[in-house]
Amino acid sequence: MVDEVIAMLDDDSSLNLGIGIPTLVAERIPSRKNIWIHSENGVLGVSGRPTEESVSPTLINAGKETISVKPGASYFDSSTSFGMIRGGHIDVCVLGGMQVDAEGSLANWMIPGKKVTGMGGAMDLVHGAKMIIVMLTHFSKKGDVKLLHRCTLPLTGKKVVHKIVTDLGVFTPMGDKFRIDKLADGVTRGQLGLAEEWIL
Amino acid sequence: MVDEVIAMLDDDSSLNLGIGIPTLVAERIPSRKNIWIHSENGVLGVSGRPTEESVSPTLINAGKETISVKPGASYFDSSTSFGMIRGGHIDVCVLGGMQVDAEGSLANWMIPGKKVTGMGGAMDLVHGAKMIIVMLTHFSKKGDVKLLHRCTLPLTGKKVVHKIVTDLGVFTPMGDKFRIDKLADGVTRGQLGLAEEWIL
Amino acid sequence: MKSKVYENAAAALFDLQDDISLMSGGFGLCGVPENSIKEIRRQGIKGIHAISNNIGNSGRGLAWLLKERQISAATCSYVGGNPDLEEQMLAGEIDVTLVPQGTFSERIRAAGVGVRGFYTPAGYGTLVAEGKEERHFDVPCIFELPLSADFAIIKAEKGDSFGNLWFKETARNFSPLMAMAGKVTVVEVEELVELGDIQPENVHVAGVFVQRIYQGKDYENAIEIPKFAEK
Amino acid sequence: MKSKVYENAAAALFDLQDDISLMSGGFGLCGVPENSIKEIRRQGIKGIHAISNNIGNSGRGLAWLLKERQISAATCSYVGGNPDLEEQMLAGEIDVTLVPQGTFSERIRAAGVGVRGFYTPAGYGTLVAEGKEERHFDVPCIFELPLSADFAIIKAEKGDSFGNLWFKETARNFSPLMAMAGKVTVVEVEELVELGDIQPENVHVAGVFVQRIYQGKDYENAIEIPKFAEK
Repeated sequence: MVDEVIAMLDDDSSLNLGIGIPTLVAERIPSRKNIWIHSENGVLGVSGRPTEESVSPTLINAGKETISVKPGASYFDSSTSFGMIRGGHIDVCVLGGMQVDAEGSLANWMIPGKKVTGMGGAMDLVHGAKMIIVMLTHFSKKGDVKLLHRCTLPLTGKKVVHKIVTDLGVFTPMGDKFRIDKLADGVTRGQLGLAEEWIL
Repeated sequence: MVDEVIAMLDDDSSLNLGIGIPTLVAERIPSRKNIWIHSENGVLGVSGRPTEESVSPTLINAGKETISVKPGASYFDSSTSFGMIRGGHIDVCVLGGMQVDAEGSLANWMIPGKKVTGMGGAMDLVHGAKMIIVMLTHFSKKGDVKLLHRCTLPLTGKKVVHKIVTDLGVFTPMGDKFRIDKLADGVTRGQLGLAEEWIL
Repeated sequence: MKSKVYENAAAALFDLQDDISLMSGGFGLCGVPENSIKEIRRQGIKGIHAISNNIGNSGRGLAWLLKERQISAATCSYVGGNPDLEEQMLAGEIDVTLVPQGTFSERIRAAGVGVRGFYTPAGYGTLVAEGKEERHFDVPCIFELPLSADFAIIKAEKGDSFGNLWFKETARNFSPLMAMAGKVTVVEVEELVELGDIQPENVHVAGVFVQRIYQGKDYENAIEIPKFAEK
Repeated sequence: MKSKVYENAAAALFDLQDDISLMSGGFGLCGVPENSIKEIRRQGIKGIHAISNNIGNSGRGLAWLLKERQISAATCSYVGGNPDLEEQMLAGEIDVTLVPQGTFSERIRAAGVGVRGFYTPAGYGTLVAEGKEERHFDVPCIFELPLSADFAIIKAEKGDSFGNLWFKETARNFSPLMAMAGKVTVVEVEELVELGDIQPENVHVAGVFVQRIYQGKDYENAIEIPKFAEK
């Protein structure tokens, strides 16, 4: 999954990574790609982890984890930070998901009746970036497929997703159906848990 | 006129001065009052004029004149600068005027048929400051009184003015009439060019 | 000459009352006004409407007030990692309004700069859009109103006697916006500096937005999730 | 690795065309992108919709393009001190839209941060409100839309290879907003510095808003109205 996402990133591009699975991407991006990682709490130029010596309580990412930055990094307030997103200045945004559908709608913030955590920045992050990638396991722990014709959970954004990357492949939501861009090695259509009528 | 305006300023308050007559105020404010002068092109803490040695082409006021600043000054972009005004963070704003009326409306940017200069920041400056003072000569060069029941020139702002300072006195627009707060030495009501029915 | 500089948190927060709205800066525990929050705990005022991204985390920050049942309403974007809030939310003791974080920051800025409302795509087609005016521009949007507060408490790295502020690293977050949106903004600083010590071009918050300032002390500056480079 | 750094104005402005919209930073002659404007004069492109507070002043800045009849429309707040513009305006050769300066800056910011429109009191009850939606909040307001441009040309004091910028004194004005609102933002700097030379907290414009940058030269930095302290 991580390699598939990294392959979608142009050199020198800017990237916002949601909390959870997408943070794995940060740890594997080769530095020669010169990606500028944005974290919506107000930093551009995130670069790996600090040492015990360099760690700073005032330098964290949106997941509240300690980080370090590279030369050329900048800090700004939250309205400017979300302005980068909403204004279309960030190239790619990678979010985790609980459900994603053929229309490109995403649900990743709330399960009715379960503990509420809040949407944080997710509802803003799905609008504006030139490419919105949802990165998620294809099936839930209970075995339910997370790619649906229409999401059943409360939405984070409606018709916003451009690409879906799961452990089984890469998909594009086309409106009424999913297009299969790529299947992981050894995976067949039949294993996707998707009715044939939802596949282009 | 200048002294009347200065008398209205509390110590330590913030002040925006329009171009033209109001700039005279800056030159006469005693430094012990510790007034923070704002200029809408993006500076707070204006303090007099530079010397031939200290002058800088990048340090000007909204009238495009060279200035200097005092310790504690700050620079910011135009949206933050007008945010200070519109958001109500500047205590007093002093503007020049061509006409002002009993309703508190101001006309100071355009004479139909004459050369257009543009409103600049005036239409923004009349909204937000805790006190809007209009400072103008009581009569035009042609002898027309500038205090009217209702302005006849295109407005800069409608019902926005709190105090009017002229060479003949200090006035408050009350809606249908002007209240005379003070007359200059030796000036009588009859000299104001205002019909009795417009004076409270 | 009236000074904005106060001796400490107790002196600067002399006029708080029950039922105020209170903005508090910080993201998680980063950039939190610890001294002001602890002083509010000491005063024991009740019925606070807290406006803050997280309303505390890991038992710290505004969670100090949650534990004492001083907060009756909260406007925030994320409550994860804050069991005190979750518990009182589920028990119906606290009225929580969740706002998307970008909308949250933009609404606070709008209040600060006197913009009376704006349209944003964030939240369109979701529960957040319920009851809100919708309008189609290049994309469908919803209408959002400014968000202000009676008091804003924030923390800065450096500040001077006029209230000019400078923030370190990602401790800036919502604080400059809240400084503008608070009717009374009370700032605590790691270091109180002389007028002019912050270079005029590098001032993050101009002093005109700040009403009171004091030197903070005994900062915990807790790290919520320490992560380190592999050796 | 693709560089944002260009050799000079000609290299950075390789793809301009007739009839573009063009934002240009500066207040009067303070902070004006002189090299880019002169390069546009050299290229001779026509039909420009210029978006700039003053559209030049005292025969300099964008007035260099006015003289060559390269500008066919202008959006600005103040045209005083610019006889070239006045003359062409009166002759009906140029279509001028006057916008209150605070609304002008906020509309440019809105375009930059993806806000699709906002309400402001400025201009209510005046000619500016004609044809615009009005709505009453605590005060009556009018509705304003974002203002963007195909290209933005700005000047900064310092900039690095990623496009991080820092401005001196009041030369900042509209430039950071235009950097966000230009589809392609081209920056010229007094000094091209190394990545990291601008302290991360003191970056005025983050590089992500900038597409191209070059070292400017031969700056006039004219003073429009010199005033000096009495000796």
